[in-house]
Amino acid sequence: MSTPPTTAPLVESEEPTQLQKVARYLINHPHVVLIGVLIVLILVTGAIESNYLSFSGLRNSALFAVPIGVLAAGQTILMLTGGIDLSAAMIATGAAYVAANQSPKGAAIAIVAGLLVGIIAGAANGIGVGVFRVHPIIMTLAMSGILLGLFTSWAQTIFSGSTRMGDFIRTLGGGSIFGRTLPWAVIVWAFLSLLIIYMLRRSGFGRTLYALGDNPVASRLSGLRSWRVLVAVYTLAGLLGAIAGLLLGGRVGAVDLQLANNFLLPSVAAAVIGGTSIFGGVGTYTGTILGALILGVLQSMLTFLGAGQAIQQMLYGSIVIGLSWLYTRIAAAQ
Amino acid sequence: MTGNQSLLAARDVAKRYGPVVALRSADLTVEPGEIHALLGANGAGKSTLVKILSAVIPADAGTISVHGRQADIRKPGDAMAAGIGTVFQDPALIPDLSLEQNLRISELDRDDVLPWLDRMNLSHIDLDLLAGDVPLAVLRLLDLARALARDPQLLMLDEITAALTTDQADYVFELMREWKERGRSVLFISHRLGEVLEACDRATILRNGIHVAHLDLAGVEESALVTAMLGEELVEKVEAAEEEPAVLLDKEMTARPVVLELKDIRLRDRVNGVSLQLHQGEILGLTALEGQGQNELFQVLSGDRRPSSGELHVDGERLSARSPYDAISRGLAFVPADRHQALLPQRSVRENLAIPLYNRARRWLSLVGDEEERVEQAVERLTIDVRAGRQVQRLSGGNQQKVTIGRWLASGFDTLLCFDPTRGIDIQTKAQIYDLLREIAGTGSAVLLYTSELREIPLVCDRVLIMYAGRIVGELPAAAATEEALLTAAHGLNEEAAI
Amino acid sequence: GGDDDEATETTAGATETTDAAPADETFVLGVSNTLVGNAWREQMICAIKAEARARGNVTEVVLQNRNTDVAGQIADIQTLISQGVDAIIINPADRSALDDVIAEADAQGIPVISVDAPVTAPQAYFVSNNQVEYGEVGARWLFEALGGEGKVAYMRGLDGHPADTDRDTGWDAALADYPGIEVVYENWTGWDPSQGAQQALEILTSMDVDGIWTSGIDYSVVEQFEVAGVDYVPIVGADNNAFIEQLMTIEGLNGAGVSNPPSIGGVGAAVALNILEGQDVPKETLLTPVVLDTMDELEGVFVPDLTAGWSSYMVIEPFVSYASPQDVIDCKGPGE
Amino acid sequence: MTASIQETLVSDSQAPWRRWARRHGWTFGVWILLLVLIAYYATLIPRFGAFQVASIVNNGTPLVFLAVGQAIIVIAGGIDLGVGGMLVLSSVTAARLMEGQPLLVALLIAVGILLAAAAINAVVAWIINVSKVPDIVITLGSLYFFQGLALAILPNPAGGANEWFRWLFTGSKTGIGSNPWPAIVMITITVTAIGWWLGKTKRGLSLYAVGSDKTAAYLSGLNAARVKILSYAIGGAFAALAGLANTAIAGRGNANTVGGNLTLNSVAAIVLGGVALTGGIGSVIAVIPAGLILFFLSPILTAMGVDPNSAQVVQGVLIVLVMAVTGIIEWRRRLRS
Ligand SMILES: Nc1ncnc2c1ncn2[C@@H]1O[C@H](COP(=O)(O)OP(=O)(O)OP(=O)(O)O)[C@@H](O)[C@H]1O
Ligand SMILES: Nc1ncnc2c1ncn2[C@@H]1O[C@H](COP(=O)(O)OP(=O)(O)OP(=O)(O)O)[C@@H](O)[C@H]1O
Ligand SMILES: [Mg+2]
Ligand SMILES: [Mg+2]
Repeated sequence: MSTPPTTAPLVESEEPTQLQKVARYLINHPHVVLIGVLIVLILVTGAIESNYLSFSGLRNSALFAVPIGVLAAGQTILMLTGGIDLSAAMIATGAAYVAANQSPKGAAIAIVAGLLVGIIAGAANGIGVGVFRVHPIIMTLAMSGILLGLFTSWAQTIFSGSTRMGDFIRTLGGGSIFGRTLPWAVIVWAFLSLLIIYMLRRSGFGRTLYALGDNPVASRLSGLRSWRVLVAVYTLAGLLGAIAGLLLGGRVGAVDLQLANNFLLPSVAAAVIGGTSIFGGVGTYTGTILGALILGVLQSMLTFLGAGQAIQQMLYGSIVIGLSWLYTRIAAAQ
Repeated sequence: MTGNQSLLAARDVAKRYGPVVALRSADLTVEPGEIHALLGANGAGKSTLVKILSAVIPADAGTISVHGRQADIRKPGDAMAAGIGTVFQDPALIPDLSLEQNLRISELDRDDVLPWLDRMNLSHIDLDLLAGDVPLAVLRLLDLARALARDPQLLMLDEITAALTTDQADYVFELMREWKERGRSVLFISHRLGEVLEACDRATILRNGIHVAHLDLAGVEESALVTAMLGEELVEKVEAAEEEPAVLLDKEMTARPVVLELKDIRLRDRVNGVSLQLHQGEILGLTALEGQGQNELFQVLSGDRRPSSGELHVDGERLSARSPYDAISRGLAFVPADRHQALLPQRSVRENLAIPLYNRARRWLSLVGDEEERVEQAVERLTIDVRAGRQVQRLSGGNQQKVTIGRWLASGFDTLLCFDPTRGIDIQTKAQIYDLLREIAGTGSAVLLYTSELREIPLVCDRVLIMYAGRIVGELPAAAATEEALLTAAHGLNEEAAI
Repeated sequence: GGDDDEATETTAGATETTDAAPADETFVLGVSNTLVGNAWREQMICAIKAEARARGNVTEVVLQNRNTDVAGQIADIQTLISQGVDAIIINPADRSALDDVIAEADAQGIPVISVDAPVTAPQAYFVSNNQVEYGEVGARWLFEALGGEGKVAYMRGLDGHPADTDRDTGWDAALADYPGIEVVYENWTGWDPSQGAQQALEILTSMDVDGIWTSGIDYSVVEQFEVAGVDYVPIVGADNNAFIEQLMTIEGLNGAGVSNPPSIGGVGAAVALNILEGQDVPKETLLTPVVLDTMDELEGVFVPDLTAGWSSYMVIEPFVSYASPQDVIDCKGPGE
Repeated sequence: MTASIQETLVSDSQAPWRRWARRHGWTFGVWILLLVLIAYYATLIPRFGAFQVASIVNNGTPLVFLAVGQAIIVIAGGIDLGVGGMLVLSSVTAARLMEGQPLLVALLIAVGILLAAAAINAVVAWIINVSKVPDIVITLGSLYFFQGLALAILPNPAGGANEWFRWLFTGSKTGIGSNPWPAIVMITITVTAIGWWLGKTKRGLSLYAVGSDKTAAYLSGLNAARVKILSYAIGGAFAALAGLANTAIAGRGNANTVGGNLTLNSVAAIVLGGVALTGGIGSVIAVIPAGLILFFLSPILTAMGVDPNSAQVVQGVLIVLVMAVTGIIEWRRRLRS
């Protein structure tokens, strides 16, 4: 039978008004709304500190967004599978610490060593979650503690010595090309973003991530072996965490074991502001990027406000709630 | 009939979900002391209407009056208060609570329901069991008992029999009749027209969210109902699908190579030594009463669970699957009855159909080149309505069911294991699925089809096995598979039929 | 080196030694610290271990070291009491909340030495760098460097932390004497290098400042001049090794490190053991911070190949009995 | 048909001990584990007496209350990252208001704080309901917000607490001593009361119902939104109770407590206590020992001479191991059914 079943629902179609058209457009393109929010925040910040509305001002916000955005990339792909990584910040710190410590041996070794930290810790998370079925929150929470313990003792033993970042990584994290216009860190981030967006949209692995998060039972019955997917994705997230750590450490110039502490919750926030469901199955990295940029601008704004931590935190909290609310409103309207 | 003395009168009820019109303008009138059928194809709007009447979802328009008085029903509580008791299409018991606790949250206790459970031969059920551990059929009956305990004026049953076996269904009909005798009313929804004609007095028929007929069922033919439900033009198609059951002769069939063989499969106390042979191009039926181990048997076949003992051979080679993947990679494709076990509700039809393609890591780096074609072919072959296809959860149950099968058409298989694929599916979709199965068998693949709807067996199968208490107790050629024969065997009565 | 001597005078005449305690007596030291992974605190602990090891009469150093709050520290100190230590060295998470538990320890004959920040408990001994002075001398150096004129950024520590409050007192005292100085930016870094770096980058790109005072978040701030691509302005930091290195090596960077040595922990351990050995020890031992800005001062303290956040300045004479920075760096307690 | 039902009955009732083990085994096990650990600890340290017991129980109290609050919310299908912030908020508020007040006033203040906390968290739940934003996100926001608010209320560590109020939580007017009983009584009364309410009353069960299956709960006439608000209100009150305990111990308020860590501890504690993060399953009674164990691990490890860094590692590994075991058991069980 080629004719569609007559029991299919009848879809009404009356001429929508101009306003409705706009509304419908926004509803179908929630990212446009996020961009709007971003612009508003930039203008508000500009109102607080006029100099901010300059290339270098915006450039800073972009720089701040980089570590958040890269960490949040890890959170995004994990959330798609219904997971989360509470050890991301500690992984970033550890990676940066090792890289800095190994810098005297040359950039290549430093970077490899740093990334290895992420890969190993991530894989361990993946095995815990995928093979031994430990709840992601617990697994990564424990991992965070384990890493802190290991690195504090290693800091006095195998990794004792200077933790100044090598020049190469410092250029990567804080340097720019074209006469201080385009930061390397932003270039790296852009490159990673393309990879991740491709992975989620156009790769089989991306498909398995969404599937696993949306319905694990169905995925299993379709032949997915969840543990493979999970080990892979947590390892990848660990790697991204490490990269974020290197970029951040590169910009800060020297590393201590608190380097990325304050980036954990923002990395989660960036993903959720960007519309990734913490329950898995739905989300895009494009949204997360916007989320990260928004938080980057927010960071600048809070700095200029010179407000004490009290105001900062309350504002931060309100923004997280407000934006995620706005976003789900839109998603619901779809 | 004027609304005033009717028990329930719904007028011009409308409901839309975004672009989808679930109910356009439905009227429904239920008189005191009648059993009223609400009929319609999948997506006609039956469940929606029921949900509106029991205030689970708000209507966009329309009036509802009970005993002629305009009823203001906002939340499920109000409906109960107004004397409307409902058994919904999906069970409403909390899996993690014991049955007793489940009763308590609906402000009932065991004494309220025990008499009714007794009537359904469930009096000895242990109310301390977790609802999650109780078979679906029993849950449906508990739902019914819970509704009855409230002694409602109007009892609404949405596809309650879909999950029940024939004899369980009989308890339900008995209770419906008693309800009627007590001058109360029942609203009965089912896709099994046979039982509808048997049990109901009058019927309201919905098509695309509009009531197309109110009829008195006395002396009405099934065909008349079908025509009313589907509209003229569809009916021929359906009949075309149902004529000449393609039964092949046993000898011819057994001559063919065996593609799937079970040797004395056992699983704890549920499956007690099942052996069978499935031949190339054969559609082997399997039927049984509720809970005779068929679920567990299919879990084993699909690689979801490992048997405690026994061997499984695919194309003559031993298969001991550690996960469904192993079974799939040997060509066994499993279609579960429960869509929630098969679908990715928030993902697109395309992703749902293509997902098995990516269960190998070497396909992870990109998308398989011909994904698009594979998907389109599957959609074509099953005429899946993909208009709400951005999220499968927006598809109709029937269309969702098609997706669960189409997945394997898109990714390829040798042997199809279908578990009750037509549960709660309208007659036209069923016919389509029968067609498909035959077609598949025609191309040399084999099909193992478990079904609880005995009428299906002569229509689709070449051979049928009957399972009882974890064993195969009978085998019949499809031609001989009359409902009576099957039922007696299914009750484990005529051992002589066994071989 | 010679710098150390002038670097450290103590208020109250420190050490009259009277060898009362029997020489062969041995002790167990307890340590309670509530911030893990922080370089300053780690070095403090290492200094405690080094001193305990150097003194030879300590059998074990029991550490309670985890990220926690005041209530947690109260619990940790009780744990140390339960585990029968002879003296307890704490870095207090609160000025007065520990008074009762300290009293309890004292009642059980266990002396408590509060390192780095004061506690109000009368029984406690107090060993610290003078934080008010720290704030003041650094501020004065900066204002002088600017010739008493100009816009400065005031990058504070952790909002509400006692040391931050003390330093602010010192800062205000200095500021009062320089009417020409305008504070164009004041905010807290939470003593978090990456936080400090971000604020610095904003300040350097969007505001014009003539000088920066940082509450110990220094090297990451210096780093941002490079990132922002602006000229260096005078900057005050602490004695973090990375910062000292920057001051020594970076062309055109004018700055000063104000000493705030975590090795104060070693002094704390020394005081604890002096008490246990029956010496007569002053209740309060305050180190006056020194300003390190001349090249030979810097070279005098700089330790090549040291963790960035660690203070260069480790051997605090005359208090500690370990001889070289390496003892602290090794971070080995007795029997490790 | 009858046959199959008979089977379901028989197959399960054959082993009632098994059902008992499945439902209460975990609770039982965690209590045993706690006792074993305490006994072991006693052998490790020079003296083990009232002082040691008191120091474990009293100082463990805040985490226990916090975890119980978290458990209630998780059982009802939510998760509240904000509890840590709520603890800090109520703690500093109490310290600020109670300073120099007589017991009666202090108690009134305490009650006021509990009610306020319940109300505030109810608002959080309301936001979750109307915004349809996942709990974890909204409460991430409330965590930040509460911490900021706490800092605003008490910028510098300050405040105080009535000494008899401190006695209520610590058995001593100075916050430390050798009297564990008040804390024990307080925990026993509050937690068993809430436990009874959860397991026996219709309202209480409705938390399990909604946490277990929202639609089914709705179809059985429960109002999921209201249940969520209820659970958050109670959970918030317990978080505030933890805050009060905190103030009683410290005798002072300090807003620089990191609420995030406390929250994460509370989550670890409930998981150790056998509460399923997916909702609908778990008992608050098991959360008491779980909280104490979590608090108690680091003293044990130091007493064993493990250095704190390694102790942190060991602690993490232990939690993972416990979860791995249960994770696999649970997964097996799901495969069975
Ligand atoms: N959430 C939704 N959003 C948009 N459209 C929907 C949604 N749910 C269902 N539909 C539309 O309604 C049609 C029928 O869906 P429905 O759930 O009614 O199936 P059904 O009537 O129960 O049929 P079946 O008996 O097969 O389950 C689908 O074709 C789909 O397009
Ligand atoms: N939650 C929903 N969102 C959007 N559309 C829906 C939703 N539920 C039902 N629909 C649509 O409303 C129409 C009527 O659905 P309904 O479930 O009432 O059909 P039905 O007659 O009960 O079918 P069935 O016989 O399969 O139960 C269908 O087109 C369906 O797709
Ligand atoms: Mg329906
Ligand atoms: Mg349906």
